[in-house]
Amino acid sequence: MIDRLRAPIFFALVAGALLWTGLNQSWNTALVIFNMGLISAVMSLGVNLQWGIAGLLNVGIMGFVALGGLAAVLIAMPPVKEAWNAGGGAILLGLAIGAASIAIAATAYRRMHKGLLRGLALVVILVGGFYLTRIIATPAIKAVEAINPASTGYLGGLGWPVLIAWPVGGLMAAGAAWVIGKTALGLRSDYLAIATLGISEIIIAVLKNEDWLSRGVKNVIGIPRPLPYEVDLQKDAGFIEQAASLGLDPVTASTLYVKLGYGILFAVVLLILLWLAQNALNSPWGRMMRAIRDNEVAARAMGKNVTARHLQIFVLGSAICGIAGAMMTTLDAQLTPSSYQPLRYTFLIWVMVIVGGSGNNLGAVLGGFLVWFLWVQVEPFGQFLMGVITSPLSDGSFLKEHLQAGAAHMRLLTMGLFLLLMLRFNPKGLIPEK
Amino acid sequence: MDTLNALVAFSNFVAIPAVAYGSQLALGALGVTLVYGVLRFSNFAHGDTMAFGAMIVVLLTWLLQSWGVSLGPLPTALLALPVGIIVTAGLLVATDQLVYRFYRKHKSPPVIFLIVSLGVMFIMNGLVRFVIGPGDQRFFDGQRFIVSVREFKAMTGLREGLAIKTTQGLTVVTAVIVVAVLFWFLNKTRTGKSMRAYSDNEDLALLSGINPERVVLVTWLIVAALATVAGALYGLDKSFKPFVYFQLLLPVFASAIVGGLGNPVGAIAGGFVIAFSEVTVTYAWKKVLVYALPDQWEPSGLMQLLTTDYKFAVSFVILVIVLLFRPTGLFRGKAL
Amino acid sequence: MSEPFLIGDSMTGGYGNGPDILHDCTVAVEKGEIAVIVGPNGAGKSTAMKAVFGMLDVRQGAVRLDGEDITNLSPQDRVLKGMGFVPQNNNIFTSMTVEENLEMGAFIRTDDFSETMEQVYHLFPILREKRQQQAGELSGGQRQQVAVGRALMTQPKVLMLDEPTAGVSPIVMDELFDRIIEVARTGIPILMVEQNARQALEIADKGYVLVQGRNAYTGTGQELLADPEVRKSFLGG
Amino acid sequence: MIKVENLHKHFGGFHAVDGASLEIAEGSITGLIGPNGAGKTTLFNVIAGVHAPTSGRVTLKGEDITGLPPHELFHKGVLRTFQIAHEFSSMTCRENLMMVPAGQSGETLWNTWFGRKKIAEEEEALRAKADEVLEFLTISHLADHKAGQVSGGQKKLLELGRTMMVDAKIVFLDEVGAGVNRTLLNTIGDAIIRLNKERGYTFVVIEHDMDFIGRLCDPVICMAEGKVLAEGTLEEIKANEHVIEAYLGTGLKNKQKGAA
Amino acid sequence: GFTGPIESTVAHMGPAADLAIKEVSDSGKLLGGATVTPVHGDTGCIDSAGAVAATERLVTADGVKGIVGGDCSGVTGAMLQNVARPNGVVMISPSATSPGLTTAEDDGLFFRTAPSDARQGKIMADIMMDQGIESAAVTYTNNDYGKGLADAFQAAYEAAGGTVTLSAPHEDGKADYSAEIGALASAGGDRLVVAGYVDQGGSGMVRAALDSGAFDTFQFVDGMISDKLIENFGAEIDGSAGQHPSPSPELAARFKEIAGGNGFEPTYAFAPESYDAAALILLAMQAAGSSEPADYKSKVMEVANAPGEPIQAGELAKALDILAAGGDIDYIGATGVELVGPGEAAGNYREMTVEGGMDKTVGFR
Ligand SMILES: Nc1ncnc2c1ncn2[C@@H]1O[C@H](COP(=O)(O)OP(=O)(O)OP(=O)(O)O)[C@@H](O)[C@H]1O
Ligand SMILES: Nc1ncnc2c1ncn2[C@@H]1O[C@H](COP(=O)(O)OP(=O)(O)OP(=O)(O)O)[C@@H](O)[C@H]1O
Ligand SMILES: [Mg+2]
Ligand SMILES: [Mg+2]
Repeated sequence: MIDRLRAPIFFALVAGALLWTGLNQSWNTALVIFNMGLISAVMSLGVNLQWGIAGLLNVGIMGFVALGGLAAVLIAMPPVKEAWNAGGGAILLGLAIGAASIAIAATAYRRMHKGLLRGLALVVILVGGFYLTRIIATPAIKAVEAINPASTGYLGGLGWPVLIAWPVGGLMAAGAAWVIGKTALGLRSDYLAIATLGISEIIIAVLKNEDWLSRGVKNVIGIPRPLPYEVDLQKDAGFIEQAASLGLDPVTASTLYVKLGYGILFAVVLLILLWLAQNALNSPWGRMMRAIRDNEVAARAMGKNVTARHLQIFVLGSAICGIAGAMMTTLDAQLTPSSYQPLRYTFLIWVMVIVGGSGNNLGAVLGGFLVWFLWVQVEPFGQFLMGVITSPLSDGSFLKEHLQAGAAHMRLLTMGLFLLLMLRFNPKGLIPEK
Repeated sequence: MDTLNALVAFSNFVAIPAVAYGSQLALGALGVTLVYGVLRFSNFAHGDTMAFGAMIVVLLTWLLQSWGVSLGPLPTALLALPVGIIVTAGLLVATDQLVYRFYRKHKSPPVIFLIVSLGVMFIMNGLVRFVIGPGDQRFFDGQRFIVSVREFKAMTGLREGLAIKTTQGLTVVTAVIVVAVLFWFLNKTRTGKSMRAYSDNEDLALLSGINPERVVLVTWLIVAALATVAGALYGLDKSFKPFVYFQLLLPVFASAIVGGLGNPVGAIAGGFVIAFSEVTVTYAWKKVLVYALPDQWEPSGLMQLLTTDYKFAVSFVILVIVLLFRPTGLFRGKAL
Repeated sequence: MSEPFLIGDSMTGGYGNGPDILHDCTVAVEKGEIAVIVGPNGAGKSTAMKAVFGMLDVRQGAVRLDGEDITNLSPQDRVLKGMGFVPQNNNIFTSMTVEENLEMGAFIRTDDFSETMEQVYHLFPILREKRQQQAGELSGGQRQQVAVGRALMTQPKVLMLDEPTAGVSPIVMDELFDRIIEVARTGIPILMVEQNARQALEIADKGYVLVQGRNAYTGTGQELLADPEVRKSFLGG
Repeated sequence: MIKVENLHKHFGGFHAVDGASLEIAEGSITGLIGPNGAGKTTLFNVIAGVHAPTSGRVTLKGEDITGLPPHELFHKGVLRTFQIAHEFSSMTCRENLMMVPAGQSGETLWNTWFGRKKIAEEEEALRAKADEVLEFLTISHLADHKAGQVSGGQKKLLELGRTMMVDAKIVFLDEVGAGVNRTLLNTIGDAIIRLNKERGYTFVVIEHDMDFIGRLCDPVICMAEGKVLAEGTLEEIKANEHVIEAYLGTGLKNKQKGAA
Repeated sequence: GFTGPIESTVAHMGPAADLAIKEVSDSGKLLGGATVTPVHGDTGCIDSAGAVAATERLVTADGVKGIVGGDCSGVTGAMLQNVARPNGVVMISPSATSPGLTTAEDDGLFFRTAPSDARQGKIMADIMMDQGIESAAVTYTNNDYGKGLADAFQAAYEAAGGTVTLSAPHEDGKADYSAEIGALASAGGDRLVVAGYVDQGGSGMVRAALDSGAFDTFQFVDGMISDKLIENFGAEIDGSAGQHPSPSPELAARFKEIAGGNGFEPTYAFAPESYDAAALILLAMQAAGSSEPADYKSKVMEVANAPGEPIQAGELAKALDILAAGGDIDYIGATGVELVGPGEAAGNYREMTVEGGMDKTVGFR
């Protein structure tokens, strides 16, 4: 009985927390948290699919999220014509050669017999391909990066509407996941974890260092939006009128309008994904996946193609993370590779899944909202807590100053405390698997 | 002569730093591996445990230095180590009692432990910054070099110099000793065996009269010692800065895993594999080749296989390749 | 009648917060005797053993060893009191060698146990051959032998075995029963669960038939073997 | 039906299966006995694709199936049970059975979204079938219990139950009897005979209970040290000196412990 | 940015800004006695989403009228586009120096008291050429700051005839820099240009270079120059040089004086800039006679630049008086603020060298 009520109660709680934020802080804040909460929920849905349902320990979420972000740049930014002229073709050719050499190596690996010859052939093909790629692409890359480096210096994107980047982000993440899955899915638990963690670091390294692709650490800013700009709204007479009729000043109205717009877009994506995930989970497919998670050996013996299923779910879960990544970059309107940190984009998502209840889609979604809410709100809370602790101390005392200087670090501490308390009283998550 | 110069350049920029860094990683990896081996979870709080232990050592060293105590050529911090270990052990045991014990009782699966350790990490992280602040702290004293570049050049008359730092020497020696002792302890002593038994099958260990709480306690004590030693040595060699210890976690885990989780010898091997792969693949071989090759072959470019941008990528690629051919690491680790 | 050496007296209990599995169930064994528990699958035999060993909550009733109430002792304290137990599943340390498994059996002993180990090797010669092999790599029957060997290493005052002969070959089974008789003769009481019920009851001084967590029949081994009802329902005709 | 030719399986330097050759006739119930560690389970594992053989060949009706992965063998009708029960511990007993049949339309993601009606129908049928099997194994009351929380013997029953969910051609049973109540074992024996007679399943049975072997199996193969030691009817085997020495023994020395 | 990679620098920036605010508040002269309360938000330096959420909270919940921040260029861009512009709030960043921000669309809301890195690159190249150093290796912290600076330097240096043997990034806060040093040493060069942070990888790189004998002298950028650098290396880096935005020793000394004892290190990079950023916001408010960003944003440039009465750090009360009386001021502040182009500091640079383990001023550019 209580168990049935858990989900509604907790979701009501989160809604309440957002309402509280809206009333006490501001609706804009509440909406910002809500929007990132939606994105977080999508990510944790993807991770839950992989871990909660298939038992795959993917600690490379960050990489897939970043790929989604890259998709937003590649789709939505306007192309940089001079850069294309300077070396776009050569770069693509170089990449194609690189890809081809890997493909050839893979076929050689399969066709040739085990032995020294094969090893040698592989090395020759791969190293040769690598150098050929470099020879062709390096000058082109230099040329591209030299074009107005402070504001472009990259190839730019396709200039399409950014919404297209969402599915494309999913596809790119899926593609990467497919390659990774093909090679690394044979690994067990923690070993797979560190492999994925490493691969995600590699993806970030590429984003940071390949300036021609997405400006590297110089960031791409001003990615076009799917929604109107606040400043434009504020100039739109019709909008101002409508806002006034609601009793809002144009600034508040425009900011709320845009955030609400994002919220609706994200919510639609989340609901669709949730519907798909729920149906999949509560079906023979979900049963098969749980069987595989419980006991791979037996599942194999019962005719289930464990390898293929693992690959399938790894690709799907990663694709969802990619979609979320594209959504996030759309919301931020910029891609900042150095902001991708495992703590934030991998471990925090894991915390969401586990706190919410792994194996349960609703739990994952709840965890996404709740943990994100805490992550944002914990900071003022930490300062508040510090204030309380130091209030009995006399002003200007060394201890007080020291403690207050440390208040900023209370965020992590408080977050840790919340996490531990939450897990202490709900070791299986807030909405556990049935 | 030129070959010698090549060799020295190679040692100075590749071999020595890699060995020292490898030992540093190995010391960290030992702690991770031990927790994994006995308590069966990936302890993400280990980096911050190292930071905590090192912090205590730093504070004590300052105290000692203010008293004018010194160890001659060796860093004073070595004197502070034992106390640092004790305080860290206290912290870990308290954490265990307050946090982990509950999940052990409930027989929670390893990921729950992992996530819990993340929570612990957050808290320790805050704690350390809170006490000592986020900045750089220096506490090294004593003689900086065993051999310095200038001395070496003067001594040998070579064009290339060679430096070995005291801390590098200390780290390598400590790592080797610690591994040997740990290996002996786990495989030959009664307590060590009981720890392995506990990690293998908790219920059955209980039925054999092994006191699980004692095993856990001993494990944390050793982990405290390892973390403090590793943290302090690392801090001596570079400098103490809380955030770096968190960053260290990644290569440390990579080392533990390449070597095979749960296996102390693997931790050492893994540390070296990671360190060497990082340094060698991104090294610009020009300097060495200039000496080693006849003049007419002198390389025009830098002879760098990959730019250092991809340093981490390299170590992870190596890691993935190792795992593909030996799925549980070089030294056959555990898989949960 | 004096109190038996080890008795689980009118135990009622179950796993965690789950329903009761045992209902007022009594099992006991005297010094030097062999007591055998038989019954259909899921009757609660293993549960009863675990209850006696303190591995689950006994909600009503008591467990007494040599007259002393040990109901509230932890399993580990019971080991110290001289109880040895071979569970039905997960009964070896898979990542340790055979020899280390045996050493762990002798963990609480402070005297020299090499002689006992010699005896175990004598009993199960295959283990001597495989002493340096990881126990997890052994065949099913070999594992079972390691498990029993481990318990024997404790030199317990009372030995509890949950299906020690499951999966062992006839020749080893005979050896094992022989050895069990020998051990019992030295005065150590043995409480065991068996599905090879016929052979087991033949050597049993006392037999318990459990059905759905309750004592259904109790008697000497021979009595139970002779009881047509018992034969038909549990011994396969 | 299955032909094993000069099969070797080495673990490091240890020869677990060391040149075994045998043939399983279609429609037979073949018993496989042998001392602990003889290599019986390893042989099963090699045939079932869990281990790759070091050398040798396995054929199914003339088709080479050496080294095929387990799930492909399953689709060819080769099933096996595990000596140490491999249940799906967090799923209910019924689900443990329902997951078995291959080709369920609900196992394709597309159908779980857009073919829900068909799935519902199939599930209905599967459920009925699973309940029937549970009934047969006398564990209907456990249908909704988590498989991880049933007794040791019950897990073994589930193992067997899974093979009854599909139309298999050949079933390898690894000690289904160990830990199973003898009366129930007899019923299981009856079921095996019935499946064999009525549905034409071929069985290979590893078992240490000679009564059970005797009631079911003809022929019986005895393995020792990775090789086939003897082959024939149980009577012949029982009379074989080597088999007695290595495997059967001569019975209890201290038949009655009352002697003390 | 109280947590994350540059957290130790930021620890001195927040209090510096607070100091200016306190000074103004205490004077009781702002807009006829208004008090100003600082509210802090953590951008995390690298977590755009987190920074946006925090800023959003500051602006919409706490109702701040102006923002001193953000710290790192990446998040600053995000804050500007997602919060400041939509809400029309003025942002003055004391430390975001990325050249990219120069051209960012800002509706006249964004200013910085730190100069763009493009300028520093040029100056650094000049300094080195003047010293006759014609080949150098560069290592930069791998973010928009380091990369931008390294690129700017390389372009200027090569244009002036210098050679960059290798320009290699280093990641901040990593465990080991042997690989980077190995590569740089092999590439060679007369000097190693360190475009990083002193309490980050920058020091790590210098340490590793010294220890292995790869380089003896260095050229430091603003992120590297502080007392900490001297404290860390002292005489070991004798002969090294550097430059950082700084008005004149008098101003610096003055700021040190008024800032002492306020719980931060006034010489830390960007601490004076933070002070100035906060002061500028408040003075602009005073000048506009309104705390509404829409009203005072246009005044920022006015109060910052000539003509008018020069105002130094610590003289905020005086400035408020003048403004209240309708007068004009030229805010000099702690760093000699002079805003150019779309509102960024023009940048006066101090050229320094290390001699006998001491920081020695060579001149100003
Ligand atoms: N993974 C492994 N590594 C090393 N040795 C192994 C491994 N698996 C099995 N063995 C060895 O192979 C031999 C045969 O084992 P197998 O399990 O096939 O025996 P079995 O005939 O099934 O015995 P039982 O009747 O006891 O089940 C045993 O001696 C065992 O120790
Ligand atoms: N860990 C557990 N948690 C909850 N219930 C359990 C657990 N283990 C067993 N049970 C339940 O307790 C009942 C008795 O199980 P038990 O293992 O005692 O049977 P058993 O008599 O030993 O049977 P077998 O001969 O098959 O081993 C079973 O119905 C089972 O469902
Ligand atoms: Mg049982
Ligand atoms: Mg077997």
